[in-house]
Amino acid sequence: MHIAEGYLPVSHAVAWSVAAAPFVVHGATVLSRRVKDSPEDKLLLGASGAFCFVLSALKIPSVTGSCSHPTGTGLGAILFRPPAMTVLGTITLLFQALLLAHGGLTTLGANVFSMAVAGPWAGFGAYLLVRRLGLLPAVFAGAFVADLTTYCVTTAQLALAFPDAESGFAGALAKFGGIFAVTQIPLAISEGLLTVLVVRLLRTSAAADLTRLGVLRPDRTEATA
Amino acid sequence: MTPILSAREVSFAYDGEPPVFGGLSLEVPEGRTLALLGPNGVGKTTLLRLLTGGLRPSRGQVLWRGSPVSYSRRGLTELRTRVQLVLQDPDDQLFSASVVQDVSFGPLNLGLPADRVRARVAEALAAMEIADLADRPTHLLSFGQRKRVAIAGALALRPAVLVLDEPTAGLDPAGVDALLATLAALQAAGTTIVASTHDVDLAHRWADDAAILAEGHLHTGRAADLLTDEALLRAARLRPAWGPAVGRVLRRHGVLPPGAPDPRTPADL
Amino acid sequence: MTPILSAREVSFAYDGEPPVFGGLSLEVPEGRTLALLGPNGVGKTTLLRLLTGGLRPSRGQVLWRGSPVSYSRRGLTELRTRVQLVLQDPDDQLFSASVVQDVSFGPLNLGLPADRVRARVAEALAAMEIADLADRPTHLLSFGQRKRVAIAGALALRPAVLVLDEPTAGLDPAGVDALLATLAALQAAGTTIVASTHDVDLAHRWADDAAILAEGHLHTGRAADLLTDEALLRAARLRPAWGPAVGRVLRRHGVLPPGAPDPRTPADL
Amino acid sequence: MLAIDAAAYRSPWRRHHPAAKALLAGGLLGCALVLPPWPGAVVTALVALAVALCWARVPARTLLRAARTPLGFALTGSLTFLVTVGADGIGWADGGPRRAGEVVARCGAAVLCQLLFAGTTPLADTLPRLVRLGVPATLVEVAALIYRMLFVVLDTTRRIRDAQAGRLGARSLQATWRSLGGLGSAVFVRSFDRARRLEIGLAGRGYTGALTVAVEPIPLRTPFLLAAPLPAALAVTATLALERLL
Repeated sequence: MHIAEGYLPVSHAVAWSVAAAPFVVHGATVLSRRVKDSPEDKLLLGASGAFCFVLSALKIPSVTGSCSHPTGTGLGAILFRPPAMTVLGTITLLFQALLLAHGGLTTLGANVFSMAVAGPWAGFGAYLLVRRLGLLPAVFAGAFVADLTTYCVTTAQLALAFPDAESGFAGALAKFGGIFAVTQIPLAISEGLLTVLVVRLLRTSAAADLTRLGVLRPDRTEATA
Repeated sequence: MTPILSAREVSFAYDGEPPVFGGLSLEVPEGRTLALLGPNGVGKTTLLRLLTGGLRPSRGQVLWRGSPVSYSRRGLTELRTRVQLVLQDPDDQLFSASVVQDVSFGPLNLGLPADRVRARVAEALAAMEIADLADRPTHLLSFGQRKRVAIAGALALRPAVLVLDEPTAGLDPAGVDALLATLAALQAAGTTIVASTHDVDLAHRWADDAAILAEGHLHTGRAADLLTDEALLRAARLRPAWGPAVGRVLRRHGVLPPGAPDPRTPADL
Repeated sequence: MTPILSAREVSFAYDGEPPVFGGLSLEVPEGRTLALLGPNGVGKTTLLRLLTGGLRPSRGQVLWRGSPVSYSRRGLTELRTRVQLVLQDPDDQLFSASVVQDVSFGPLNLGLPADRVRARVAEALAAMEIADLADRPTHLLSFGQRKRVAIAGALALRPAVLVLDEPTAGLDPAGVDALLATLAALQAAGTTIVASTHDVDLAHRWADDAAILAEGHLHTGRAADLLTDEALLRAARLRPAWGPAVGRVLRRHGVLPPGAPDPRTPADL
Repeated sequence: MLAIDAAAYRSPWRRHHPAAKALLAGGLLGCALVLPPWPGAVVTALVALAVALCWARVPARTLLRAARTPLGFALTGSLTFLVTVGADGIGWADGGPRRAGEVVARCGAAVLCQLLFAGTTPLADTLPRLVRLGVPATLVEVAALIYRMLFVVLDTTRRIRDAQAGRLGARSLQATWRSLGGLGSAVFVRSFDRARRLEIGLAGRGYTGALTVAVEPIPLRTPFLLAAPLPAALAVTATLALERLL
């Protein structure tokens, strides 16, 4: 759910950019250090970013029968960790704004905050919490929570910008929440399912990569589970 | 006789681009092999995708045994159980972890019960002579093996027409020979085969019929006639085959008797 | 004369795998063209990567004008300004969306100043006859055009030896002809060229020298001799070329005089 | 493959400096955001549309198709302005339609300005220049690499999807899910494989960690630079004049 160019008032656009900036700077610092240590990681990051962009361009069937796009932030956070995902997500959002007109340049900060900061961190947290129960439940939790968090944060961003005339922020939250919930909650479930399917296959076809990324434990007992 | 598959005056343009071609007609006779030739970028792959229902012509029709193909979900399912396309790069067709899983993709989508899916997979692997690869992970196979698995994935739907885009690209001579032998066996078992290539020697060696796509026109005819037409081949930016050229010289000098066939490989000399 | 580039008894094994080959020796004479032939999977690409410093032999040596190559950072930089490898798939070498930016990568790594980088880029694009593509984005180029850009990226380092892995794979006959003409012009300008292929006809048409890699052995010699040795070709699972076979038949029947060269393409007949 | 991207490379404005185009489109974007929505946003939208279609010759079809998604979002989101939630339940909001109209107009105008820039300025020209604006080189290099690999991966994705459809991968809901799982994992594997092969390809060209490239100079042409603020000035003037009239 990308907030379109020009949809937010200028003050809100600026405020969300300021809020997102420290996370992006932190992510960029982490990445720069990693790339300095191992130059080949730069190429893997390029591939990861391209993968994230393409993932978010896939059409997935939603439980309601309509089609929509996954955010890809949950899987990205699980595979590449939230700081890296913040940077890759920011670049992806910039490209989506310029290549697809999904989201805008002045609303980039707001979209980065919901999709490249809040979503990945919440999703990764959920993933870590459930990890004890097994890889696939954790992957579902991570993708589901990341998608849902993104949706909740965007709703809050819109409600802050356009409070209800009578009931203010709370009323607006209910209105925006209601109108987008129709598509977003089924989508979060769909994204969770899709991510499980993808990781299940990756466990056999890319076990070495998953181990290197820290998703599978080195002993590989899970690779055959 | 009604051709098993045909295109009538088909045109196609990708979104926002100039048309790839306009008004091409092609007939694929049943039980034979047809080579589609042309230089790169002329629209061979686009034409194959139109014939197999992957793209819908902007004008004109694709026909199955004389009846226009329906682009409804049901119509496409019907077409795809009869006509299967094998892409040039096998990696574009292999997306499961193991060979068996991959080949079972089509039959599973048909909704067949597990035992019939298993039977179909075994049959397809046997036809491609790769039964021994069944349990191997796809990413550890050689290029030639992956190519065979990709074709097996198409055969598992038991198509009457198998359409292959540049089937010999990337194969070495021994790989090409082995694949042609397998395709010949499929044809002997009744499958109609269409393949694109820009290798006139290969087409001359293997195809019954030929279609040459050049500058937006499609020239069709028997391979023996079409592939010896040097002016046409030159116009299509293709290199004439050795076989007919050598045959002509040898006949001119009385080395070959007038009615003898052209050599197909250097080993025939 | 000392060969410009050579391998002496080189062996190589990828991490944790059985050796690809052991103890191969090859000499690349300066200013000539050498074709490296062999079936798929025999280690042609590995050998080319060894020759260009991309891999380090587990035993044996690679030599530049008779002196062993040093695998220090400096030694490798030196080797790479002299020997450049062009991979089969151009997408494995093109990392930038802009043609000019991509070609400038090599010269910039040499630490050249901006104006000399620009001159190198212009020179490389001109040599590949793609000056008109300078402004086009990589992703909107055809396969053949991307291939030329990848070669230009190597040429921008002004290598004395250009090594190409399957340079004609995926090109149509007109594309092959154009690329061979460009390579011939490079050779005329003094560049030594090494290319791998499994097309004996192509090698016969184009190479001065040949090396055939089969079953872990490397057979080297003049192309005219090696590529007419049918027993060797068969052992290497390669298909004999038409040219020598036709030449032999024609000479036997007195159509060609005894000393005349074999035809190289059907058009020569 | 991506219509806006392709249009940008074919644009007659390709040879103008990205900064000049950013000034032009950015000025208009400022008008869209800051001027009073009525008549400011409407005037800005008309000016941006006229500049895009008549001067920059962005294909109308590309422009309209690209604008559909953001406008769909704006319309859906603005439906909420029509109602109000109070203590006594849901009711029609006073001035709701006007507020919705204002936000949709502002958003529409802004989207057109964004498309004016995106449809005339290729990312390959923009990205390397971000370094001069203080964006760390590593970040710019990763972004440029993603931009290049994006098209390779998108192409792969399209072909895999077609291959799946050909084998009835979209025949039922179950088949669709099976296809998507396979597609997602195959795209991951292919992307990483591509990165490793690119590493081999670049090593031979001297890659040691930096993807430094020479950026072709694009001259800042004075006439265009002088003309760049004009559309925004026109939008401001016209808005002020209209406001006085209305």
